[in-house]
Amino acid sequence: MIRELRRDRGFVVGAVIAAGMVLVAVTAPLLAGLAGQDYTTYHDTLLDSARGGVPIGSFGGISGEHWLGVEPGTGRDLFARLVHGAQVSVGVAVAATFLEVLLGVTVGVAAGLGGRWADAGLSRLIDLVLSVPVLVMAIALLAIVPQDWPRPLLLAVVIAVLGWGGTARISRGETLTLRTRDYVAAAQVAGAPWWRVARREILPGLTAPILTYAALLLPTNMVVEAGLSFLGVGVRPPTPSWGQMLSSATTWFRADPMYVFLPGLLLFLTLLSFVLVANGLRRVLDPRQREVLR
Amino acid sequence: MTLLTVEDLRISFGDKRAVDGLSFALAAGGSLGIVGESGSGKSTAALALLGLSGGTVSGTIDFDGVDPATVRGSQITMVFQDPLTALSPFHTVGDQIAEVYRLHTGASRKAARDRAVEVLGQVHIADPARRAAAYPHQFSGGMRQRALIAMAIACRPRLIVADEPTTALDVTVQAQILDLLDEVRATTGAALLLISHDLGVVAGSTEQVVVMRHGKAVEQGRTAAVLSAPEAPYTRALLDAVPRPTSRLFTPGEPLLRVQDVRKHFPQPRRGAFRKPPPIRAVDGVSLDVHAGETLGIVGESGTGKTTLARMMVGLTAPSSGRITFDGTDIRRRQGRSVQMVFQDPLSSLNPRRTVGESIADPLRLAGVRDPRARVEGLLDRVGLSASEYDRYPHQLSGGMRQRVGIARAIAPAPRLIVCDEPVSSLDVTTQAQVLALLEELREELGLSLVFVSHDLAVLRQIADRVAVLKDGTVVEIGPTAEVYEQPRHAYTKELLAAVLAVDPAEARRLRTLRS
Amino acid sequence: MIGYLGRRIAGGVLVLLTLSALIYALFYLAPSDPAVLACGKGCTPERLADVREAMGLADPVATQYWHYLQGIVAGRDYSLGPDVRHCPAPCLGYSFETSQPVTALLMDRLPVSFSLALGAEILSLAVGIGAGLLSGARRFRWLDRIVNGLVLAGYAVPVFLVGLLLLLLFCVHLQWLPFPSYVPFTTDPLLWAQNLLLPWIALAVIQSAAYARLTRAGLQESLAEDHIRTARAYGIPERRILWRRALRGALLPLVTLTAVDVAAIVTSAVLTETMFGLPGIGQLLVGAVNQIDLPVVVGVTLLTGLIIVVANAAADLLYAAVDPRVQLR
Amino acid sequence: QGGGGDGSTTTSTAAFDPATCQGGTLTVLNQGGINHLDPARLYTSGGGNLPSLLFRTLTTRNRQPGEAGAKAAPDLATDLGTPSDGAKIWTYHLRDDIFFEDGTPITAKDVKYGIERSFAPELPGGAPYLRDWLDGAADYQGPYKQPDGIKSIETPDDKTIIFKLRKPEGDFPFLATATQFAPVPKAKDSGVDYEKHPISSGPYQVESYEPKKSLVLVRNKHWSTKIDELRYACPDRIEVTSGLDAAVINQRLVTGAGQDANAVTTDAVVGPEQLAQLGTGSELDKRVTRGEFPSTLYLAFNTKKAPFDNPKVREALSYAINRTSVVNALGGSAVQGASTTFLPPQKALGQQPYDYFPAGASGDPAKAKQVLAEAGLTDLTVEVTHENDDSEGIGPKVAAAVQEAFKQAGVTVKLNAIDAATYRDVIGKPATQPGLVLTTWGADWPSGGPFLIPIFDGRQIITAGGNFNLAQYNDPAVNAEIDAINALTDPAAAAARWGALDAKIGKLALVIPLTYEKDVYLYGKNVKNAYADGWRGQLDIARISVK
Ligand SMILES: Nc1ncnc2c1ncn2[C@@H]1O[C@H](COP(=O)(O)OP(=O)(O)OP(=O)(O)O)[C@@H](O)[C@H]1O
Ligand SMILES: Nc1ncnc2c1ncn2[C@@H]1O[C@H](COP(=O)(O)OP(=O)(O)OP(=O)(O)O)[C@@H](O)[C@H]1O
Ligand SMILES: [Mg+2]
Ligand SMILES: [Mg+2]
Ligand code: NI
Repeated sequence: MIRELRRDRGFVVGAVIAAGMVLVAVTAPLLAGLAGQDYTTYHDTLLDSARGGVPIGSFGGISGEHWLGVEPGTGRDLFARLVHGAQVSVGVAVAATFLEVLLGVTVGVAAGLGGRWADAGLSRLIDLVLSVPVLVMAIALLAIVPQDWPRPLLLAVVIAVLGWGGTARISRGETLTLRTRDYVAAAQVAGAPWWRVARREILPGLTAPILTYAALLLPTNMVVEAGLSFLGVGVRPPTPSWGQMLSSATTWFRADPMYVFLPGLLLFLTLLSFVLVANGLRRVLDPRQREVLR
Repeated sequence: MTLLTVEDLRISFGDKRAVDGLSFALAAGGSLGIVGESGSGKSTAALALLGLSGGTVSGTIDFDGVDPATVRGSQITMVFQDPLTALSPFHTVGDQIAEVYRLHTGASRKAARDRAVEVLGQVHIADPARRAAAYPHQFSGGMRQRALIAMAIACRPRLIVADEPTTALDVTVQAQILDLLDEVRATTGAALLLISHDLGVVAGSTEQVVVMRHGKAVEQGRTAAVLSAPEAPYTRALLDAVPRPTSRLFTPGEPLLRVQDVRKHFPQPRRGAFRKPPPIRAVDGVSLDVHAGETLGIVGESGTGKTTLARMMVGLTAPSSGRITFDGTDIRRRQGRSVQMVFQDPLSSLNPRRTVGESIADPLRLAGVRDPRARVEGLLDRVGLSASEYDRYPHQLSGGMRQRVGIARAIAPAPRLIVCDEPVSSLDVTTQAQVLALLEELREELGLSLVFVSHDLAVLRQIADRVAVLKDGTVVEIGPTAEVYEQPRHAYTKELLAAVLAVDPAEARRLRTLRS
Repeated sequence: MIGYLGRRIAGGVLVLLTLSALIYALFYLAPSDPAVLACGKGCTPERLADVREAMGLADPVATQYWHYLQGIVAGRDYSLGPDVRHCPAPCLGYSFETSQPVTALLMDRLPVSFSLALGAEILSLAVGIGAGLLSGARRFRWLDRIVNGLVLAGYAVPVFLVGLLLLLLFCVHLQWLPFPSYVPFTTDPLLWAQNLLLPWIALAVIQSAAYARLTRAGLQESLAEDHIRTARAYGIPERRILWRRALRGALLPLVTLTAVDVAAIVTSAVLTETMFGLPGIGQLLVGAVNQIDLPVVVGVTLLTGLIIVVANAAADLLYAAVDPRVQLR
Repeated sequence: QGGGGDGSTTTSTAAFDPATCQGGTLTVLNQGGINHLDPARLYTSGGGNLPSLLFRTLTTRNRQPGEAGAKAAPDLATDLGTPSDGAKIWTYHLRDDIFFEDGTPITAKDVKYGIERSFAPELPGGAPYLRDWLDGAADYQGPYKQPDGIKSIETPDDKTIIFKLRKPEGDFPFLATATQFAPVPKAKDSGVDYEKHPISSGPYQVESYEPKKSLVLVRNKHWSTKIDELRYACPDRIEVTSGLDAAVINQRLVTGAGQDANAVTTDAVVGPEQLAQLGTGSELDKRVTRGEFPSTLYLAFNTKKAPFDNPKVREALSYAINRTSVVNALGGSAVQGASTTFLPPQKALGQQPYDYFPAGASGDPAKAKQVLAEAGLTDLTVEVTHENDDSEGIGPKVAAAVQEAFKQAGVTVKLNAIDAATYRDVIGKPATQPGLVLTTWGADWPSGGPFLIPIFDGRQIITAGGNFNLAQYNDPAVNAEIDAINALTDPAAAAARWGALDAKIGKLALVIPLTYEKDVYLYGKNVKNAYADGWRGQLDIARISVK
């Protein structure tokens, strides 16, 4: 399987970029420190106040000190903000995906293995979650939550709580098919208790479909986070996130194209890399897809 | 006059050679059977006749002077194996037949529709005018296969190629379809090329036979001659593997497993707002005993509740009513592991993500064995596998090997009864024979009792001491094997027995006349 | 069929009831004072007291919810001081911020969101199916690559990024199109389309790629099916097989997806509408959230839930309509 | 600069002839919508831009560029009013030739009824002054609950209206420009629904109105330039679209395609995108109005709360503040000016420049540290309270800039974001008021009074809520001076004394003034006679033409 993945050029490129992003996210303060900058210090002298506060100099004020220039309006170091933004964007997406998978698989397997009533109840719950308009609900929820709650964690939880339906449905469906497999019956005949059946017979069978699904869920969650931050209900300043940077960048389109370009490109690249990874995984893990996708 | 001549046909897919120098001829109005194990290249060869094989083809195919691919659908037609998927689900049966007819004859819409109804009648579909407007999913499997045959004869072809036309069908339906093909050949004068892995199928329906193996014809000639006096060792092996009745002396012991008026009803989903349909009575009042040391055969057609009953016997499914006791205690509450099961599909009965050794070790671990590896290797050895298979995954094994693993897992916790649900149905005749022999051996050696579920009367006759005939969830007849086979009392049992395909062509003919 | 519909509707109503109860509980039990939220910005103490009374906040939450449900079925009166505001039958609350029933506000915005969704969907389907067919029939290899690339990119670009780029390109640089501002279809169909073109494209860029892939995969899958082999064996011409048989099977999954997608566009139009300044329900929501107009927030959430439930049911019905095998039970 | 925006960038007013300017459709592109079109609920300065097209008031702003525009002018009334009893009684006479859109003549009773409506709790939102100023109006609940009306407004005949005040108010002619002074015919009043079609007394009437979304105005046949000298009402039709993004509005104005050539905005100040293109002499530079709306953005201390009860702390923070970063956070020096005085730099307000705690352009953290050290304070942590969104300019952006500046002086800042909906409630109630808040104060009319009184008059500390004297500063001497200036009816004389008062209070560091507002608005290619008036710093729709 690893060998097959290594042959998928898209996957390799995606995996390298994705791994790089995760690394950047984890080591953000270190990286910013390396550049001798932090993401909060203002640099008024680098801005042209008369022109609305655009950075002085070409390419958004790129210099030896400020590797990627400074943020218009504040003069904060863009490199530091971008790497910290990675921390939020990637961190929230990863956390949300993890929570979703945890919740979804638990509920899905419970529904699939449980009795008629458990299944009926949990299935309705899954239907309910699936008919929640995620973005709408997330905006509404985030708007009424007190300001001082830790924002990134809250984002991850909200995204996960509203978004585990898909994982649960897939897990339930897979569990239902897996449980009709004779090897599950064989385990039961051998006297295995249900939790042993779930762990040893069902869960291994779930890894492939869930992994491929989760791999796509990750970029989706990242888009949701970016969207929420774009709309201003995401993380709170001065904490940076790419979505929020893009949102403020919309007013700097012409005046400071770099400010739009950098977070946009990073977001796009990261999303693309995760999608490529997901695609590669699916190609390898899902034989049916493998045929269709050639 | 020869209609079809195939000479030195070779077909390969990349490096893989599927057909390797096949030659045969078929006379107009004649019939030819091609038999061989799975993967021997039968379907590939048949498709090549229509120019549809998809591989690289060399050699000559002559259809009365023309390339058969140019007259496919009109002069050569084909009946496929799986009637469930061979018809388009989006169009009515009548439309599909009419479309083909119109295409090749240029008839008017009305004429084509009439012809469709006519041929549907010809294949004995009741009320063909109404049924023509139905979609395939509204037909039963047998009816779909009839519809496909109707489509095949609509254009009055000169050759009908039938690729395993009965494999997916019940024995009784299989017999009907084969009879129909025979009748069609007689009434329309079309030649028949019949492909099957089952010697019984070709024995009664063809005059000539080709035995294929690894893409080559190992033997061919008149069916009667080949089957009665095979020359090639492979043909002989095939014939030997066909289950033969054995008579075994047996003295029934104590009743071990008692099934007392057991029912299992599956509720059906509600239809309409208020009407709740009656439940499916999968098992509807079955009482029987399994005695120590005996092999009880359970036979019946698809959907008669065999699997449901078998699963209840091992406690996997709770009966709706009735009692199943093992050694006096309720099977669902039983603590030990004295009843085990062997499943039909050896692939789905092994967890693809765990090594076969692990799978076998599981019941031992549950029984409290700390380090079961040595015991598992012993078991592997016992079922005819090498100990090195321990670390392999199911997909790396052949079907027969997988079934041996399944058996090893079943005997691992030293059970007293093993319930086998169609353990050999998915296997080749030769493998089937080996597995049957293994089960028989183990039963002797370990003093087991066996419940053997099958739809194949021949298999049961070979292995079972007693046979229970199941129909619509009830036992219509139960008794010692020889008795049931030789003096069947129930009409259904008689019907079943009549549908059995004999490998001996003369016997096959006799049975056919019996049926009609 | 009728029975199915009945049960489906009952099921949908149940889901919506639960959803509404949940939303109601969430928002009205939130850590902030609902009266303050409902009263909105620039709220005076007197008005706050009025609102508190009008909302019946003195009652237990369950009673409040019950009144809310009654309002949906039978309409409801809100007394504001001496003034009684009537909120007619499907009453989803009353926006004290704008002095209008929430239902009226929603109905007002719905055409915009639906115009957006419908146009985007039609465009995506046309482009997606077209490209999918061409690449599925393996006519053009380059098209295959483009579709593949777009599918990946489609997953990877947020709609606001595409929107930004489109605005920049067509409205600022090339100036081919006006800055989108909604014109009702009934006023001027041409202007309606012209103004919505960019948002449609933005959404279609993302969605059509998915359709293309689905069409292509579906086509290849259905061309590999047994009944296609039967058709070939009977000498039915390839083109006829493609159009009459394979396509139908290939487009089946698209049918369900389309209904669900229309709902998805309507319900997650927040970003698109904000991006392009279209006064749809998404913008209504953002505005309501900024103004803390709670009744509207609850109303939008419920309406979008309703749209999803209806779309899912519609998808199932549609599926049954195109596939004779599916029996609605 | 200063002098209340001198309208230097007008397209030459001389060439413009109000007699021939009529015609065309004007498009107004706005961010914020008109939430309520009810004259009782509108909170306007000088009658507002759009409301003033529908509602004539007793007086209105003098629609002139520059300083002249910062004066009041008679509208429905024949003059600015006659004060008596030391400016406690104001008498107005209505013109003879004024009509509602349905042709009925406007009477003094209609004006009185309009004012009474604004007291009704179901119609909240208007300016609060009348309740305070009018004698015996404190508990009045509006004409629906108390149909007898307010005693202190008298209408002896159809053309005369007399206001009796609690105390002398020399600014009354300014207050009479508020939209609450628009006439409302009692017969047509439908309560909360009145705003669906308010009865016009101005040059236009409502054709259609959707709250927050759109407003279409067409000519009112019963109005003419003969009966209104101030409004030109050039366009035949005015279409207002709201809910647009500021960037989109400005981009559309720059591009000026199609109908957008006839467009203006009344609330989308230019952003950096346009500022970058606004080089002197550029084409775009000819299409902007530059003005100043008197308004101050400041940090307010609660002197009743530690550590801000210590003047040294307030002074230290005043030294530490970095006004450049605040200016930049709000859009740069083109749209904001650094301010060290509480009064913004308009002549009409009487501002006298002072800078008692010089922080320079970007703060003097060293001096701040020194002051703190002298006071024996190290490791100071303060909380800065701000709104949770940036639309009012007192949101996270500015708060972050303040945080950063204080950090330089060794002061740790915790940010406390409060929901915009409840912000004023929280900070306006002394019981819940945080120690240091970010807030703004704007002029309801161009005079020092409304700027200083609510903020520094000790008798205005309202414990129940709605308090603006956030310092909770109560000095009898200051209160007395306020009373004295209030009695002056000559604006110029008053201005000088307001300026002096501001300069005096400034020494106490009760607030840290941050910036004053500058307004730069773009307008469409075809728009003529656009200039900023000295009252609100933006163009007057009643005077522009698109012909
Ligand atoms: N399209 C194909 N591509 C590659 N290999 C193929 C293809 N079709 C058939 N084969 C291979 O050719 C060999 C012969 O296959 P074929 O289907 O003719 O066997 P068969 O005798 O009909 O078997 P069965 O009894 O299982 O139907 C097999 O090994 C099969 O894997
Ligand atoms: N879990 C279930 N729910 C509903 N109906 C079921 C279920 N399991 C079996 N049935 C129905 O019960 C009947 C008997 O099924 P069963 O599988 O026992 O038959 P079988 O004799 O084993 O058939 P086959 O030979 O095809 O394996 C069938 O009609 C089947 O559709
Ligand atoms: Mg085959
Ligand atoms: Mg079975
Ligand atoms: Ni309001």
